Parts: sequence; C-alpha cells; structure tokens
Amino acid sequence: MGEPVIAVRGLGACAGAARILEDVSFDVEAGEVVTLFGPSGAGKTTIAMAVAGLSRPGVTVTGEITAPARVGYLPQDGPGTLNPARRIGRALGELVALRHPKQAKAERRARVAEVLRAVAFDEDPDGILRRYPHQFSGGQRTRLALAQILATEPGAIVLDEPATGLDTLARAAVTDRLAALAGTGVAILLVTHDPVVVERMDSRALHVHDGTAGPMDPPARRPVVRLRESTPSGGEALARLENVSVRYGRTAALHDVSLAVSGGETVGIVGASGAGKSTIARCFAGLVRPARGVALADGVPLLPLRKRNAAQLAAVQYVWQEAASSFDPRRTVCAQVAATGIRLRGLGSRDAKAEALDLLAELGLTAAQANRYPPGLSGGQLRRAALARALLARPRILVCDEVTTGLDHPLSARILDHIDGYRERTGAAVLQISHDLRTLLGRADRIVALDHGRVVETTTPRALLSGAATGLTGLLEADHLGDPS
Amino acid sequence: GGGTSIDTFSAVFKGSGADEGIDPGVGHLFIDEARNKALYDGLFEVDDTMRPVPRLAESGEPNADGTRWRIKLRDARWHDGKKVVAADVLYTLARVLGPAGPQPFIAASTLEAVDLTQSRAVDDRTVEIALSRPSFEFLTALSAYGTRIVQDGAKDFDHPVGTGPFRFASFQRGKQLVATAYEDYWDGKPAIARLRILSADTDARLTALRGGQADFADDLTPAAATTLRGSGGVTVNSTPNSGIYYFAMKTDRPPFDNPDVRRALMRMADRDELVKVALQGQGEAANDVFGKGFEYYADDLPQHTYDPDEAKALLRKAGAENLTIDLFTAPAASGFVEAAHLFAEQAAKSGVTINVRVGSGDTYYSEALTSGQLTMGQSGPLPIPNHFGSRLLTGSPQNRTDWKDPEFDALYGQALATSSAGERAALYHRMHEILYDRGGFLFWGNASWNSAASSDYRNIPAGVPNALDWARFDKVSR
Amino acid sequence: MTVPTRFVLRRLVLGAGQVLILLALVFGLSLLLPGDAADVQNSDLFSARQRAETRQLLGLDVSPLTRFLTWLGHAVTGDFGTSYASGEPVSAVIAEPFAVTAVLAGLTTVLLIPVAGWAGFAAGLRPGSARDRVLTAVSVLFDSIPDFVLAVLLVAAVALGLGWFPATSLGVDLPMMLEEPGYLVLPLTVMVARVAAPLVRLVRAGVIDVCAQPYIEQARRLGVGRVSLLLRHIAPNALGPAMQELGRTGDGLLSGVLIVEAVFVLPGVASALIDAIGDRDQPVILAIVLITGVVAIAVNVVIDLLGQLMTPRGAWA
Amino acid sequence: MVAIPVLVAVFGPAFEALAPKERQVPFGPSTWSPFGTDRLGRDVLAAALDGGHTLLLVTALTVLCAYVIGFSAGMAAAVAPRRWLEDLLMRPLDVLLCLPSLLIIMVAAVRSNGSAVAIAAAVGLALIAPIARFVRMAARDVVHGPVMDALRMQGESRRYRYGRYAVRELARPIAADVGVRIGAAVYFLASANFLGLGFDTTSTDWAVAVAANKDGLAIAPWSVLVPGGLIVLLVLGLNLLWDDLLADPRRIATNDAVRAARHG
Ligand SMILES: Nc1ncnc2c1ncn2[C@@H]1O[C@H](COP(=O)(O)OP(=O)(O)OP(=O)(O)O)[C@@H](O)[C@H]1O
Ligand SMILES: Nc1ncnc2c1ncn2[C@@H]1O[C@H](COP(=O)(O)OP(=O)(O)OP(=O)(O)O)[C@@H](O)[C@H]1O
Ligand SMILES: [Mg+2]
Ligand SMILES: [Mg+2]
Repeated sequence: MGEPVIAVRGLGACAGAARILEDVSFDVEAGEVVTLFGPSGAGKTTIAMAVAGLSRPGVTVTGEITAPARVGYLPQDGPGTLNPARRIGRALGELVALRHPKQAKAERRARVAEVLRAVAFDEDPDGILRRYPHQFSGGQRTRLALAQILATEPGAIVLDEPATGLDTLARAAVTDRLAALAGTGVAILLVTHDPVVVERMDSRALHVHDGTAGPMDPPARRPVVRLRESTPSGGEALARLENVSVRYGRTAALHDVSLAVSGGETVGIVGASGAGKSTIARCFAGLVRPARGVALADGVPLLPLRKRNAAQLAAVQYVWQEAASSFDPRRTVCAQVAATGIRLRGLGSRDAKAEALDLLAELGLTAAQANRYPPGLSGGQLRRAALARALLARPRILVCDEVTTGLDHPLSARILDHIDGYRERTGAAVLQISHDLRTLLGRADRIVALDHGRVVETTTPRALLSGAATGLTGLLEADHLGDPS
Repeated sequence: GGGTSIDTFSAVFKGSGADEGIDPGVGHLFIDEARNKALYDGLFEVDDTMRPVPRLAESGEPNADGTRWRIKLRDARWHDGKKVVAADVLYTLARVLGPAGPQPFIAASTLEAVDLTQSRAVDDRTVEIALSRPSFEFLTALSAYGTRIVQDGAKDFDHPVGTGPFRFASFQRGKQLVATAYEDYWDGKPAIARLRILSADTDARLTALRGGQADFADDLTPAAATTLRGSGGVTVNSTPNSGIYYFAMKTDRPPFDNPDVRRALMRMADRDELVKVALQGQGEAANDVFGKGFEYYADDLPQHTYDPDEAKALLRKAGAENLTIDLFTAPAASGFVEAAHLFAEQAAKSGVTINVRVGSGDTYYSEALTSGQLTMGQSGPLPIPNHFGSRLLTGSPQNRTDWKDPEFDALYGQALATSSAGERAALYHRMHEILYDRGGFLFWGNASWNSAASSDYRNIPAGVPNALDWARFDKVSR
Repeated sequence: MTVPTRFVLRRLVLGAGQVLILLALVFGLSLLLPGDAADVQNSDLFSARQRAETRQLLGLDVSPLTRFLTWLGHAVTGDFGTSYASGEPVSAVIAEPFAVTAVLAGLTTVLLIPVAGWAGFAAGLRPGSARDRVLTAVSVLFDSIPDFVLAVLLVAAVALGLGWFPATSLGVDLPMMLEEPGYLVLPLTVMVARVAAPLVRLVRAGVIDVCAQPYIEQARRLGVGRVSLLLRHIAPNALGPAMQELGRTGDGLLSGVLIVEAVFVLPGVASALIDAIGDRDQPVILAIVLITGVVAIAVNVVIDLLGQLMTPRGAWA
Repeated sequence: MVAIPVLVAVFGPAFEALAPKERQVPFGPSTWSPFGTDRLGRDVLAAALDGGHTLLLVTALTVLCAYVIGFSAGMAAAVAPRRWLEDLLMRPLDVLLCLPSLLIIMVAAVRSNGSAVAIAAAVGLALIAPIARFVRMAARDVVHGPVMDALRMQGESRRYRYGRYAVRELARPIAADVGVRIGAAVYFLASANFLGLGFDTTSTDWAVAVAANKDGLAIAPWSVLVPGGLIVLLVLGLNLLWDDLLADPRRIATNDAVRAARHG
C-alpha cells in the first residue's frame, strides 16, 4: 500500500476549557472507506471538519493532518451548501465544467444527469434541473449537496452524515454509489451514526466516543424489532387531514391525502425522499395552505400558523426536519427552548428556564451545552433541543419530522421513549416522520406510506411485517427487514 | 483705449433660468439689463449719481411748464442699417404703454404720465413728448428700466435688432447671449469682437473667473471678493452705494402707526454691527434716507446712532413697552436672514422681542408688499425722485411702508412741477427730513457691489448697477 | 416564462396610477409654496394691477384643479403646455436639461457599477483587512463629506490648482461637452464618489454576509473559479439591498445631482426643476416630474424584477 | 473616534459659555480661538461647541423615526402574505421615492416658518421610502426562513420576532444603511442651503454651519472644516464602531467559548 491519502495524527480539539477531541489518529488510503461512527456529540463532525481543513468557531484544533488540497466535504447541514439563487442544473453544470472544461454541452448535460442518478434522482431530470434548491424536499437537498461534490470528482471525500433524511432506498442507492466510487480509488471518510451504512459500505469503522476514536467491532447487532402492544384508542381522531392536496407553484406535492391520528396514538409516516412527508407535517403546522381539503385538530379546521392564538399554537407543535436552521443563531439554545414555556404556557422566565433545562437534560443535553449558542452545538444536539422546544408547549398534537436522524441508537431510543412517555401521560397524538422503518415498527400504532404525494398504504406494523403490505416491500427489503425474524 | 481687438470676451452674471429674456420692454433682471445694454440704447441713461445723461438722444428740453419735452435724436443706425428716427421712439412708447403680454412692461408705470395722443414726431430726428401732468424729472423716467428704444414696427424680439454696441448672434435662455461688435455704433466700434453674456450661480461665477472661463464676473459675494483679491491676475472692483438695505415698517398698522415707535426702531439698530456682520463689512452704515451718493441726497442730516436707552424712552412715550414684532424675511438676497437675526438681538437690548419669520425667497417681495408688520429688503440704485414716486406716494405701486402722507405727496407734486433744479433740491430735502424723522424705512446699510475681471483688460465696467457705466463692455480694451 | 410577464404588466398598470398620484402630489406641494408665477415675475417694479393682469394672461385665475386636469389632458397627448416663466413650450424648455442629465446619469451608471462593485467586493471579501479598512474609510468619508465641499475642493485642487480640467461647463453646450470630455471629468467624479459611497457599503455588507454562508464556502472548496464565484455565486445573493439603493434614481436625479449641476454649471434636470419650482412654473414642474417619475418607476420595476430573479425564494403570484 | 464629536456635543455648550459674545468681523481672525470667525462673526470653535447637541439630537431622532416607519413598512411588505397587501404598502412608497425631496423640504420650511421640527419631519419623510425598500429586500429571506416560523410556532410576539430577531439578523446591512441615512439626513439641509433654497442659516448646528459658511471656504477654511470635520468624525466613527460591534454569529460562539474558558 502506498501513502495514505488522508492521515490524521494526534488530533485534539478543545472549545474553551472543554476538550472535544483527544489524540485521534487514523489513515484513509486511496480506495478505502473509513467510517466514523459514534453517538451524538462525540466529536465526529469536529474530526470531519478538521480533515476538510475547516475551523469550527470557538474550537481550537491541535495535531497533524495530511490531506489533499482539494477534499470534497459534505457538512452535516448539507442543504446549506446549495446556493439558493441558482438553479440546480446550472450549479451542477458549472461544477462538471470545472472538471471537464472542454466538454460539449450535450456531454455535460449527460454528465449532470449521471451525477443526479448517482444520488438517486431517476426521473424527470429536466424538471429537476430548472428548479431552485428551495423547491426540493429535505432529503432531496441533502442528495443534491452530495451531487455537487460528486460532480467535481475529487480524490478524497469527507461526508458528514450523507444519509440523513434519506429513505432506505435512496440510502441504499447512495451508499452503493459511494462504495463504487471507492472502488475507483477515491478515499472516503464517512461520518455516520447509522449501522446500516457502516455495514453496507463494507468499510473500516472507527468508533468515536467521548472525543476519542478507536477501532470498532463490526457494527453492533441491530436491535430486533419489537412490536409495541398497540392500544388503538378508537376515539375521535385528534389530528386529521381530509382529502388534502397541496401544490407548490406548479409542482403537486400531495394528492387527496386523508389521514387521522387519535389521541394517544403514534402514526408513523414513511415514504421515499420527496414523497410529501414533510408537506403533511407542514399542513398540520400551518406552514402550507392546502389547495384542497382541510387539516383539522379536534374536528376544528386548523388556521394558518400566523393566525393561531397561543392555545392553538401550543396545541400543535412541529419539530423541523432541518432542526439546526430553525434556531436563531444569536440567542442561547436554553433561552430559545424556554421561550416556548414563557409564551405558550405563561411560565415565568425562571420557571421556564428550569423546566427547559430539565427537559434538555432528559434528552441528553447538559446545562453547559444548553447555555451555548446554536453554532456551538452538534447537529444531533440541536435536533434534540428542537424537540424540547416543541415539547415544552405541552402539545396535544406533536409532529416530528425525522427527529432521530443523526442520532445513534441508544440515544434515539431514549428520545423516542421520552416521546412515548409523553404521549401516554397526556394522550397526545404523535405523528412520526421517519426513514428509520426499523425503529418506527417498534413505536408506531399505525404506519402510513406515501409515494409521490399519495397515500399508498395504511397499515399496522404487525401487518407490515407479516408481508401483507405490498406498497412498502421495497423499503423493507432495503432495510433488511423483509424477512421477519 | 484703442488697442488690439479682443477676440471673445465672456462676462458672467447672476442667472435666473427660464425667467430670463431679451425683450427690452419686459426684462427686469440684472442679466437682462446687461444683455439689453449690449444690444440696445436708451434715450437717456443715468450716471453713477443717478443723473440722466443723453445716449440715443442728443438733448431733451422741456417747455416752460414741464408738460412737453422736445427730444433730439443722435445720428445713429440700427443694426440692420436703417436710421434711428422719431417714429422709433413713438413706437417704443406706444408699445410699453399698450396692452401687455403675459409679462408686463416695466416702464408702464414710470411712463404713465406720457400722453401719446399729443406726442408727435417733429421731424425725423426730433420728437415731442406730451405729458398729462407737468414733470421736470421726465428725463429720469426716460432712463428707467424698460425704456430702451426698439425699432418702429418691431415684433420679433427673439431676434433683436437694436442700436447698441453689439449685434445679436444667438441667445439661450438661462445660458448665454452671443453678440458681435457693431461696426457702425454711434459711440465707436467696440474692441470686443464677440461678446458672450453668460448666466451662472454665485459660486460658479467665482469658479469660472478663477478658472479662466470668464473674463468678467458680476455680483460677487463679499467672501468671493476677498478670495479674489488675494489671487493674482484678477482685478476686483467694489462699487460703493450699490445696494441699499432696509427694514420696512408698515406705517398704517400697529405698532408702527405710532411715529414714536418708528423713531424708536431707528435707534434700535446697531448699523455698524449689521454692516460688519450681515454685509461682511463691505458697505457703510446708512441713515434712514435713500440714495447716498446720488443727486438730491440729504447728506447733512446727522447720523442716526444706536441708542437702546433712547429707543426705550421713545417706546415708553408711545406706550409700547414690551413690544413684540414679527419680522418677515427670506433668503432673497445675501445677508437678509443674518441681518434679521442680528437685529432681533439688538432690539432685545431695548426690551423688544422680534420674531424672525423666514419665507420663500422667490416670492418674498410680492408677499412683503402686503403682509407683515416689519419686513426687509434691498434696493438697487435708483434716482431719488423715482424712489419717492414709486415707493412713497399714497398711490405708489411699491409702497412698502404703506406711507400715506398728504404733506409729502404735495411736496412731491410741487417738486416735479418746479423747473429750477435748486428749488427742486430744496423740496426733496424737505421730504427727506420728514422721512428721516418719522418715515417707515429704516435704511441701515449701503452695500458695495463687487465685480471682478481678468487684469488683462482695461476699462472694465465698474459703475453702480443700473447706471450707465455698469455692464458696459463697448469700451473694454486690452 | 409567463409569470414574470404578469408581474411586469401588473406593476406597469400600478405604475400608471403611481405616476398620476405623484403628479397630483407634486402639484399640490407646489401650490403650498407661497405665491404663484405672477408673484415671482413681479419684480420690485410692478404694481398689483399688473400682477393681476399677468395672472389672468397666464391662466392662473382658474381653479388649480381645472388647471391640473387640463394639463393632464394635454399631457396624455404629449403636449406639456407652455411655461409660465418663459412662455415657451414646455417640451422645448426641458429638452436640453433632459439630454444633459441623461448623459450625466448614463455615464455615472456606467462608471458606478464597476467602481461600487469592485470596491464593495474588494472590501467585503476580506473584512477587516487593511484593504477593507481603507475602502470602508474612504467610502464613509465620501459619504460624510458634503457634496458641495467635495465638489468645491475638487475644483480648487484639480481645475484651478492643476488646471487639468475646466472648472465649469459655463457656456458650453452638450455637443461640445461630448466632444471635449474634459468638461465631464470632474462632475462625473463627484457624482460617482457620491453615489458609489453608500453603494460600496451596502455591497460590502451584503458580500460579508453572503460569504459567511456555507454555500459559498462549499463552492470555493469545490474549486469554483474566482470570477464565477463572485459573479454567479456571491453577487446575486449579495446585491439585493444595494440594488434597492440604485433604485432611488427618481429622487436621485431630481435632488441628488443638483449640487453637481450647480457647481459645474451643467444645465440638467435638477436645476431645471429647482428653477421651475422657484418660478412656480407648474407646467414645467409637472412635465419634469412626469418624465422622471416614469423613468424611476420603470427602474424600480426592473430592480424588483431582477431582485426576484436573483433571489427566487418567494413564488410569483 | 465617535467620542470626540459626542463629547464636543455634550460638553460643548458649557465651554461655549466662556466665549466672547460680541460679533467680530465675519471670516476673520478671532480673539478667542485660532479657528477664526464664521459668517456671522462668531468664533468658529464656540459655534461648533454650541451646535453639536442639536445636530446630534435632531439627526438621531429624524433617522430613528424614519427608520421605525420605514422598517415597519418594509418589514410588513416583506412579510405580507398577499401580493396586493405588499403592493398596498410599497407602491405608495415608490411614489414617495420619486417625490423631489427638496420640494418637500422647501414646502415644510416655508409653511412652518422654518420650524426645525417640520424640516426634520420633511427630511425624515424623504428618508422613509428608500429605507422601506431596502428593508423589504434585505428582510425577505429572513422573514420567510424557518427561524421565523419556529418563533411564530413558539408564540413569540410580533415585537420580538421583527423588533428583535429580524433586526438582529439584519443588523449588519441595516447598520450600513443607517450610516448612509445619517449622512443623508445631515446633509439634506446643508445641500438645500447650498442651493439657496434657504432656511434659517444662523443656527450653530454643524450641518447648517457647513452650508452657511461655505462662501468662506477659501478665506476662512476653518469655519467649514471644523463643523464639517466633526460631522465626518461622527459618521465615520459610527460606521467603524458598528462594524466592530456587529460580529457574525460564529464570532459570538467564539467569544462565548473564550468567556467559558476564562470562567473555568
Ligand atoms: N463552540 C463550541 N463550544 C463548546 N463546545 C462545542 C462547540 N462546538 C461544538 N462543541 C461540542 O463538541 C462536541 C462535539 O461536537 P460534534 O459536532 O463534533 O459532534 P458529532 O459527533 O458530530 O455529533 P452529532 O452526531 O450530534 O452531529 C459536542 O458535544 C458539542 O456540543
Ligand atoms: N417550495 C417548493 N416548491 C416546489 N416544490 C417543492 C417545494 N417544497 C417541496 N417541493 C416538492 O414537493 C415534494 C414533497 O416534498 P416534501 O418536503 O414533503 O418531501 P419529503 O417527503 O419530506 O421528503 P424528504 O424525505 O426528502 O424530506 C418533493 O418532490 C419536493 O421536491
Ligand atoms: Mg455532527
Ligand atoms: Mg421532509
């Protein structure tokens, strides 16, 4: 073997007095895939950024890193790397041209289509090319951000959670593609918390834990799906969509979707990236106005967000898919979480703060972390803070858009336990949007599958596992769930 | 004189945009006058003491009672070669006394006494003008604004044909007049072959002169004059008694209907300080009578002095203590607002509160004519009889002090009808005494008029504005 | 695309209304000034009777509303009436001012965009650097020196001191000016300095903000060339606010250029307007405001259109 | 840098009281300070000491009021969910934008007898439209971003969302803009005076002084340079100060970390 493409020696990092990383060393050779695997807040992003040659505000990095001058880097907040003012086709075309300046237009177009296919955009490339980033779903944007990197064909890539928000099929496609890329001699450093990715990539995994990185045993056995004893309440549906259709300009995102969640029930929503899951959530949150149909809470039509009063706001809470970008960067996380309590429940600021800190602690955030500004927290930490912010309102309807992406298994279990506990205590209706079918199977009372904006299946986990649900077999197989164990 | 000819001479005057014109019957701005002076001639023009001197006329003689004036014309030619004849004079008079266009003829009121039906051409070069009432000051009236002679039958005043030293070439309103030397000018061909009269704002006039884009700049601020004095290659002319600054008390309404209040005000003004500050020292204190340095000026009257205590006493006498007065002013001329505020400070020493009200400079004089108690103004040089006639008679169109005094009116009528100049002077003196004692005008300063020219030239015009020697470029030489 | 067409159409329809309101407002304001054209023309020498005659001859004795509507009716047919002050047709009065201003404004814009763009980017790309400090200081300095001081100093130093350029354009008409561009150098310098100063600061602020965005970092990392990075990636996101400032042409042309016109004796629209206001010459005032208003509103439409195109976040509707 | 003009403005009047009151020769030497006298024969330094507080106060208030209104209008337009609402807000402002500001100021000055309040209001009025357009443009992204929705969902008051969050988020461009507007406000009157549109030129207000004394630029340069210099210092200083204060969020995180380190 030749020289490693990426060599990290004695990497340390500290933020103020806190040590984030300690003596991390590893190599990535050409054609090799190294995954950094570990719990949220362990320091994975810090390592990835260091390798990509980026400094993190407030963090001082020590140690020695050898890496090629040009490393393709996908930050954890992938969508943020898309220029909002440029059409995707143009943006990718430009990057392709960087690599092949003399290419003819047609060839270039073909190359762009190829890159898009690599990140699992199969259909209608023309329509896609003309769109601006804000016209895509969260997962689609992450993939587009990845596509930008692939378009430049770098010799080394650092990817921070590329599979966030990807459905299992897309995830499979993307990981396969990355594996193939490694086959062409590209060195890949991958950050993930997702054991499936680790496994599929056939990579060398490093376990990042408390700021240290060590070799890892083959990924832990994925937990066996344990089905929840479903207790269908059968009562009046608390949250309901009636024949809802949503359009974004000329793109139709939902067609005639009906859906009901009763109090005390968890309904999981699954579907390919771009299927319309977030749009459903946004209907409840009052962020989009259905072109047809209504969203109801307690039988009463939901108003657009800006028209809701405090009680109505508190009743329906939504956890953003891109949690990090829903925080005001200039105000401490704790204050932002507490604000919910102050505004929606009329708590005093001291009480609200205490309650916020308690809740955050329960979700695994220390007081010190909570008192930082958002840029000082890891992606997973912010996601939990976003959940806390919603929970503090004591909502009757909680809509979670991929709250557990980017969280390692024990932590996500803890989060979901908390949500379950809350649901049971208060009889709230919970809508869980997730790509993590495995987890969802164990948590949801019912699962709604979406495809191209239509409900294709509404089923229970049990029925699903028993193979009765045909619409989801693809997703199931991609997650190796096809064969019930 | 006599030297080489001057190719092009550019003189820059204070411009006024679309207002400007070259119709000699209506133009009333200084720049209009400068242009008219280049293109036309009047029968008479006034000299620096405001005494009429013959120009296109050779002489003017009244009959015994001053009701008919016989005027002999000079042997002069129009720019188109025609001779100047009596009919031209009669046509000019008929024009300015006839129906006006959108812009009135200025001389309509000064020449109001002319009786056209009785006037006639005696021969080609003699004209007899009849007046409806006697006036031995008629020649002064004939030298006023708007009286320059136009050709008989002239209609097109956009392409003027005059008798003046320069021949019209082109005119752009608000920008420039170009004129060329008229070889057959009766007073000799000008040395300047091509004369440009340009209009520009105050600062631009200074800049243009300093930058060599203009050879002559008129109406410079005191500061500009000071600046230029310090720089070489430029000669600054400062003509005294060229602008008379005043406060005008409306004598027909309280508190100024009481002569003692007027007397008090005359003692409330520290004229020296006003001149020093408002006129930046470039002028002299005035003495509440108009026309220092002009014919008939009463210069034997003792100077009114600043005496706050005396003013207070007078006010007490008038029962007008703790007086509050509105002083209406506007940035209509340089130094107005400054003078108003300064005067307010000075008056405060006599216990009088003066509220300075600042109006719009564009319409100030029209507004000030009728409104307010105390207004201010500046007057260009004007023959003293004209000053009396246009501002101080009961029916005067410009009666800024609403001065209505039968004794005064009678004296004026008597003066006009008096053929002896000495006796007239005595009557005017009487009138001055009245005004000095209890008139409505508080004349506080006689400003100098600053103009400057490149030192390359000689015989640069430097008369008081409105007078013969002001803005006369036909004698300029190298 | 059909949607922007609709946007433009609707804005143009609204624009017609805006111009109408603008004209009405300006007319109303001009009435609020004391006196009228007859009063202004009245010098120290006219009597009240003469003024009344003048008023009648100018048609000032009819009600202002009638005057306004009559003017408007004629203006629609392209006839702007007759100037009160000079008695000439308004179109003749304003032709040269507009030509001068068009040249001045056109050249300024041509120079402004590269100057302000360059300086704004140069400063914004390296905030805190010496270059930035200098550029910021210079632009703030230009912004805080009154234009007339700048103009007068420039004239004193460059024209009178060094004699490089003529100090004023006194008595020079437009064709001559174009033949001998020396006349335009100083006025343009002042204009560009004045207008560019605030723009530089807005561009700089925009650039700094945009450069901190992850998509710019990413583009840079992916090896996008400098030029493309500036023009295609940073500029569209950073220039919005600065363009809004550019959109102030309406008032800018009318009042901002005034100083330059006055100092350098350039007979442009601004001086023409001020003269007309001074003369209470309403036909001329209205004609000037009509034309500049149309231009300004059109420019605003274009700028809003560009703004939408450059940052396509909101939907057309 | 800001300190000098502010100190002069605040403490100036006290020192100014020591200056001789009688008028000297305009644009001449002065008995009291080396800067000579101004157009009115007052000591230049004394006038400058006296004129700061009005300028500071009037400009600050004018820009503040214009900003409050312009900001609200621009922000409301940026937020407006309906096109017609936005048009309702912005189109009248476009008209205002085309309105010759000098005409407004002239009318205000003449109609109010030169009252400072009326003139300041006119200047403010002239500032509103550009501010509103600017704010609308700058705010469009911010008000439609997820943070704004999140704050809304938290029930944060409108005042907090727009008054605090949006302002903070827009602080940098707004600061740049405020600087521009202050410059504009200060010199509106000065320019108007330069052109002889004329108001009361006897006040000692720095901006007015610059205009009133411009005649003397060649013979008594200090009469323009002292008040002018103070204004330049003020505007320049404010801008540089803002630049330092308005760090980006990442800087805040850094400072935060440094603080944390210091405390243990
Ligand atoms: N500016 C900062 N000041 C203090 N601590 C910081 C700062 N930035 C990051 N941290 C802390 O450093 C730790 C490592 O963060 P990092 O983003 O590398 O974690 P991660 O492994 O990527 O987590 P996740 O999976 O949640 O993204 C976290 O606990 C985070 O709170
Ligand atoms: N503003 C928009 N304009 C146009 N199209 C949009 C817009 N937002 C979303 N879409 C499209 O609507 C569809 C549904 O989007 P949505 O965000 O609901 O997907 P999703 O199921 O949440 O996907 P993901 O798992 O990637 O988050 C997608 O195809 C997306 O491209
Ligand atoms: Mg991370
Ligand atoms: Mg989504």
